[in-house]
Amino acid sequence: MSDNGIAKKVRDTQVWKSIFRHGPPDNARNRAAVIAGNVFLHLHPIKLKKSGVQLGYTWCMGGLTFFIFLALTVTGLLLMFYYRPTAEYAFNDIVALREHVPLGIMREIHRWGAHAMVITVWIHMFRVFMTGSYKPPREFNWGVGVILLVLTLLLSFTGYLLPWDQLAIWAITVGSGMAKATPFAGNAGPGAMLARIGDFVMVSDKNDVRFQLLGGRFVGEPALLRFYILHCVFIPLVVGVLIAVHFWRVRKDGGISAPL
Amino acid sequence: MSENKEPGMAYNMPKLHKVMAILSFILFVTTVWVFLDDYIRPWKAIQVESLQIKRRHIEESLKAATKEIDAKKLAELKTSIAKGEEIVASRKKAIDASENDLKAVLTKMKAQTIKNGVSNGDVSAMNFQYETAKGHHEEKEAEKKLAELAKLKEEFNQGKDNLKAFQAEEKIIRAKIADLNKEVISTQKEMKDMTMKVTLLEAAKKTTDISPIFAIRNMPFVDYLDPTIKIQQIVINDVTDDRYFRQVPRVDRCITCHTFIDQPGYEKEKQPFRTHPKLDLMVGMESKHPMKVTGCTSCHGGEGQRTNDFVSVAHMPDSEKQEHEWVQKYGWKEPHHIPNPMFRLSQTEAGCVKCHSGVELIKGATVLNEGRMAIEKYGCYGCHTMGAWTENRRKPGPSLLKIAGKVDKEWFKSWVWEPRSFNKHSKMPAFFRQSNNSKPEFVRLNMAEVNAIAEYVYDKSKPYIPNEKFHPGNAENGKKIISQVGCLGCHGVEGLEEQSDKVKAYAGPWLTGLGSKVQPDWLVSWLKKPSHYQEDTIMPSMRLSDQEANDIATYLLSLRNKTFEALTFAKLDTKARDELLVDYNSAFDTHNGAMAKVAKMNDREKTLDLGKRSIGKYGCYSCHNLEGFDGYAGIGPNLVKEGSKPITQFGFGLQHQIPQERDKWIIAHLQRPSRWDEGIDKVFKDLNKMPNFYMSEAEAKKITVAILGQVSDVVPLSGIKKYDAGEELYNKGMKVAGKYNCMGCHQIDGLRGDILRNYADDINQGPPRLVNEGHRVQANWMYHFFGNVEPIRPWLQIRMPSFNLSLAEKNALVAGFQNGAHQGNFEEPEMEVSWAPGEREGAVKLWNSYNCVSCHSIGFTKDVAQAPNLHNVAKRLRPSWVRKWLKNPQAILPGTIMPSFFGDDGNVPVDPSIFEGNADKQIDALTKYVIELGKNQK
Amino acid sequence: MLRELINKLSDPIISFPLATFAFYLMLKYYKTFGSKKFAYWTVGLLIPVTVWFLSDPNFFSIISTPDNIPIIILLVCVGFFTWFAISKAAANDIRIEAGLGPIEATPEEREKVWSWPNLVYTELFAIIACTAFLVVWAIIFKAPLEESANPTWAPNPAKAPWYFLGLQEMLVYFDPWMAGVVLPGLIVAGLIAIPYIDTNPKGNGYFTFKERKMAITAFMYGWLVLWIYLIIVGVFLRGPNWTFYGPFEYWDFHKVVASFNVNLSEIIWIKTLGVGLPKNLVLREIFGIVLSLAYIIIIPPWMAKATRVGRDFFQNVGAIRYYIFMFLVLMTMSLPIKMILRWLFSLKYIVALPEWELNL
Amino acid sequence: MSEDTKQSLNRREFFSYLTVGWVMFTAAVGGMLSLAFRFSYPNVNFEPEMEFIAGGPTDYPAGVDERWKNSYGVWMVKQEGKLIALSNICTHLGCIPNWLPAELKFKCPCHGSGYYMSGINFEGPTPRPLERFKIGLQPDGKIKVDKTKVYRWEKGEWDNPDSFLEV
Repeated sequence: MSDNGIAKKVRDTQVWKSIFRHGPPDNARNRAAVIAGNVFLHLHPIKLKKSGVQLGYTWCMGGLTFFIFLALTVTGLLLMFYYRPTAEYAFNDIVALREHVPLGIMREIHRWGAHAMVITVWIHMFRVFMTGSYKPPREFNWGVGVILLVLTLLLSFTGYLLPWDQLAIWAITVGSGMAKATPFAGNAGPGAMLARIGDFVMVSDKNDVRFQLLGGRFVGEPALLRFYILHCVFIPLVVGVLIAVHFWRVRKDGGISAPL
Repeated sequence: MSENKEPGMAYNMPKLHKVMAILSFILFVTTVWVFLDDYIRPWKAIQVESLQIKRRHIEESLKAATKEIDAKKLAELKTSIAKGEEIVASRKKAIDASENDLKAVLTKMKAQTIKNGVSNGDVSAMNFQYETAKGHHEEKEAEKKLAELAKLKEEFNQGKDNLKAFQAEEKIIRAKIADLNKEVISTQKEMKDMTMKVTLLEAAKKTTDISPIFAIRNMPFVDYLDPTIKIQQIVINDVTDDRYFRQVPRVDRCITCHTFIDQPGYEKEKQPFRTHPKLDLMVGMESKHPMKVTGCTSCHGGEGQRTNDFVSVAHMPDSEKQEHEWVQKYGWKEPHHIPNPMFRLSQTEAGCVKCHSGVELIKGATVLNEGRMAIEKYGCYGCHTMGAWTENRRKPGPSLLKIAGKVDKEWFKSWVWEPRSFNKHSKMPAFFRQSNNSKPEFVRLNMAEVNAIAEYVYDKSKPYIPNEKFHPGNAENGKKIISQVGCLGCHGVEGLEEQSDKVKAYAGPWLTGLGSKVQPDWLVSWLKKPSHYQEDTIMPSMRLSDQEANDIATYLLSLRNKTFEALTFAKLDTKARDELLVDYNSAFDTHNGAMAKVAKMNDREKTLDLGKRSIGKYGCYSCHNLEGFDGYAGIGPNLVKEGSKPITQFGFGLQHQIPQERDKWIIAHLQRPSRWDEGIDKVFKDLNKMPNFYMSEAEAKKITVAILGQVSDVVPLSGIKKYDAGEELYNKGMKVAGKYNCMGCHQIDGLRGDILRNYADDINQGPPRLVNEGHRVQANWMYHFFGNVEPIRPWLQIRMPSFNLSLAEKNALVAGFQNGAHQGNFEEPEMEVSWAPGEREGAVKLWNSYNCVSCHSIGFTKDVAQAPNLHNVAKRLRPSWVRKWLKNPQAILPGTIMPSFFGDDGNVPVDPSIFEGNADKQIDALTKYVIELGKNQK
Repeated sequence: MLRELINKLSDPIISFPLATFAFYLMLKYYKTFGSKKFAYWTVGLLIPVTVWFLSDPNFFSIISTPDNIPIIILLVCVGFFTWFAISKAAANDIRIEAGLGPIEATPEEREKVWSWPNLVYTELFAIIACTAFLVVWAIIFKAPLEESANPTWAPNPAKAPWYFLGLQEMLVYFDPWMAGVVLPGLIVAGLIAIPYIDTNPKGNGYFTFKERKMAITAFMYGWLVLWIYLIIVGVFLRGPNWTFYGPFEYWDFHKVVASFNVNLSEIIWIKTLGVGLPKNLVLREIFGIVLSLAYIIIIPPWMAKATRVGRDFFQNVGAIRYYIFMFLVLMTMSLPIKMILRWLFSLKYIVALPEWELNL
Repeated sequence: MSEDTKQSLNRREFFSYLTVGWVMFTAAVGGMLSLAFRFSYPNVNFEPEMEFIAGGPTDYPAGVDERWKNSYGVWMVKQEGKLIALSNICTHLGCIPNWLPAELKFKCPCHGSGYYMSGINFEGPTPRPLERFKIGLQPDGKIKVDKTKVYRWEKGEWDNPDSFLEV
């Protein structure tokens, strides 16, 4: 970058200086400052091993997963303006999203992004395994990563119901039907038979884990609302917190993995 | 404090622990509190109490059931079981052998089932393969598959056959085992049947145990698993709540506390445990309004969703006593934030209206019906729009189109000024001399208005020349005729107060002071032919002879109101008239402009203009036919949704003694509408114009019920009472019957029959009650009868009048009656009579032995008839009705003088020698015989 | 004919052993597999084969369902990255065998570079590429939307989201409590447990196969064969009534496959012993119960004592790790075992206690 | 802090304050969390009713009774001293079969599956018998049919005492 002309004038304004406290990152000091002085960029170390920037080694799948998560958050937020999680409206709102809402591919980006995130997170795990990066000192972060992977699947799964079409309710019916079989806690699971005294049935379709998940005995309106809340608020919050932990631990455990 | 601290510490740890302990304690207590607060709900205590009540009831029936069991028999059975067991034990070897056989067969069956399952799968799969090959035209392949398939099928069929054989074998062995055990099995079954009721009751009693399991089930936190104490609710899809542009199905949780509302047997319990008092009509499973469909608030109103608070449900006390009680018990207060509180108990029938729209009288809703009759009496619907049931009605008041030919102008003015001064029973309400317009300056203006109205009305009145002349007759006789021919069905008459008060007729005016009111010639014309004066009148012709008409007129004209006659109405105050006109005109103009406009008119114009404006102001045209007011709407507010009108929209004025409640306002308003202006400084034109009907509190309350029912609740089509084509026709017919006040005399299917109250000593002297009339008479006959009334029961003094019915009205009435009795219009035309051998002789024998002609004497003897002419049966009655009538007349018309020849059940023949004493055959023969009579007559 | 052959071959009865065998070959000759030449040949072969596959209307209609696009992307990604990881591992292993150590450990690779712009910029590239990819994907393929939800009519087949189809496929062989709850739970628990079981210090931070043969074999078998393969079967090869359909087969609603499965207890008590089923439930299922318990309880100590692999491993990692690992492995292997039992003996349940909802 | 309170804070009491504090805290937080758990189970729900009262056992003559067919999708079949509640959904593709009293069978009009009065299939494409619902006698002597519990023949569930009513 040149040291004269408009660029320089802009850099010399008080506004610019109040935001960016360092000069252009063309020397060592400023390159450190741009990373360390930026709340978003300081997730990164100031310097890292060369292998850490090589796509051939990192595959960048973790980063992409995070990016797609952000993209899903943004598109999801926008979709929420048009979507009402009730039996009367859910389907119609989805139709609206595809038929007349501006930027009609918002839902497509959200849906394909969700699938893409599942894929990237799996491949991320595959890469981490293949480079043995779960080995000490990164055991804990691997565990966090596994939980994040599960949560990613749950995010996708809870979102699957929201279009409220045949695909949605039957996929969730099949998926949530498995919860019915949870040992001791599902009404069709082993041990559920034992939890009864006379006509006092302690594990039935009215009080088992599946009921708790769906808010009803089958996939109905309460399930739609619950999945909506889980999908839009509860799981993203948990994922957000765990992502922060995950990144923090990447830094604390010695940066992106490399041979010891 | 600081000396104990470690270096680097701001506090000492023991102190922090102490603070932690205290805060944790507070948090812990709070948590416990949350649990308790969440757990303790008033309805839970009620449900526990209801459990105890249920237990008490079960214990009672258990006691009764135990008593029913024959203890001796039971003991016998027990010993016979013991004996049977001995016998069975002696066959132990045989039984064991059979059981082994059974086991072997069952094993074989199971193995065969597996085999069959496999070959069934093979057959299906091969079948699919064959079909696919065939479908793809791979003929060779298909043939091969078909051959394989045939083989597999054969195998499969063989397997099935084997299984069937095993099954048959199993059946035989089982039968054998049962046979070997028969002594025990049959007795055991007998015993089980005997003790069944007790066993079930014991089980029921167990469900009311307050046991440890009960406690665990309903414990805090655990009570999500399978609680027995829980909120019960009904979702009513047929009635909705309005939730901001959305209609949401209503949810009623009333049954959470009213636990036995749908269960008979708890009628004597205290509330909320009492059974619904009309289980056969409401709430009951078999009733027309089952609980699960209709719910509670659909009829009763109130906030069905609430459960935690007696008050928030919007229970409404029915009396001050109850209110006082509730205030003490529940801290009851007026539910201000609830748009539609419950109807008070005595107003519950208001709840019928929203679903049963369109019909005037709803069977079973007594108070509501009386309220609606009162509305009809006072003609509220003239000024107010009141919903479907009042649509397309005639105007409640008499036509004024030819008024000049009936009464004179002076009488008219005094009448309008104060109707009650002439007739204390007047239905015409008082517009003037009310508490809000009695100030001298208002009286002056009012009088000008009345003068102007009279001028206008008489100006527009068409000439009328009576078509009869009055000849003075016998007043006493006239009075007698009035009391006998049926005038009292519609009119109250002075001098006949006792009878009139019983009937409480309201269709026509109370007849008093006619001598001071009408011209004698007019009266006679009117009596002889009412439609001559007013074409569309509902007043019928009684087919009076000249003498009768004159006698009646003489009596009526003898009734005079001297004080009223003496009244003279003040001359038109032109200044007041001009003031009013200026006032009217200044609405769109400056005062001076208005003055100038008025000044331009001549005197006559001014008077007529004010007359017209005043008629428009007071809405006279709403009740009376008047020229110049076509297309004018009623002046009163629309009452279609009055029952949902927010309480804030009711102006209570300064009437602080009236509770701020919808029904209280309406009751007060109906009794003295002018009260809201009292104590308030209002200008003349803004005064409340609702006139005073001087109605009693009882009437006001009934009307209030009818009005409260008109709510804004949206009832989806599925919830509205639907009428099939027949019921629609019946309703239409009844509307015509209502218009002509048929029920002033006739009781139709149990409704009204007002005049019958005068015939309490002998109901058979009154107008005939019409029960399933459409079944009784033939349609053709009925139609003919309406046009040409002929006396059927000549011994009766009361007469069926000749109504001025239009063709459409006649048809509607006939169709209505027919359909009300579920009869097709032209069903059962006159029957061809064909006799079986010897049947006619039997009929004649019966005819003679019952001596029918002793009452049905017309055409047979010269005796005075006490029963209708039997020669008319063929053209008048339906044979099927005649049979029903003969079988049991009391079932149709209780109290009829027609004897029940065939016993109370219609099965006991008097003469067992005829037709082997078969009552039905006898009835049939008699019916044929009377029909034949009519045929021979022709 | 060829199509029919492929249809037949893709039946899990055949394709599962084939997949396992291919997996074995891939790791056995991983250096060949990881070579560029192999990759070029494979791609060169796959392109015409794919085109030929796509020319079939039945195959095309399944493949082109919008919701199946992610699975194709997944397959491409998994194929590529598997090869890529193995080729990297192979390259490193050659270096290690030569005593050079992995590429990632060379000094030039360990050199520290500035995050700005090296890392930040590459990240931006990835983001831009990903965004463009997503948007294009979104423009070309509409997100699926079927008829409005109708609780009274279930589509046939009713499938879970594709990433759970492995589990749904397991339902064919296991009851829901195993396939839907126990096994997924064990997958998650097992994944978390990996770092604590795998005490091999080698292979930390670089691609290698030679140094971590057992870990990679176990993981990749689970990942590729027991997860991805099952998803493929679940998505592409399961039609109405969860019946198997070959890739070129029309999803005929009425297809029936001969299948009648029998419980172990029935096989033994009725078919073999020829007596009826005992009334006592435990007695009835005693063979299955004993077998299952033996599988879990006896095999691990026996392996530790009697086999060399077991003994070595036991000594390397200690008792707790050994038993946990063996438990996980046995549970993993229960799926192929159950599959094979089903195909060979039409075995439905080893332990059939529907009375207690406890079927194995 | 006053002198005597300070003295009372000896080591023993310090421990008890610590223990009491944290035990209470744990209990309170546990309680709150359990309330949050309880919160996920509604006290009422708006699902369609799956149970109905089907009158008394004597209301049904031997044979097939269709009174609940349209409202609840259930046939009441009384045969050989047993009363059962049979689902009216064809197990083939979910059509609704007809009861043919003359031929004593249920016949599905869609694809011709046929079932005996007991619900066992004997013809047509259907793979398995009709399903039965739970049926039981209430204390008041009325029959209660519970459609949430299904009994399938091929699972051997028709021997379950809840799947029929002895009459």
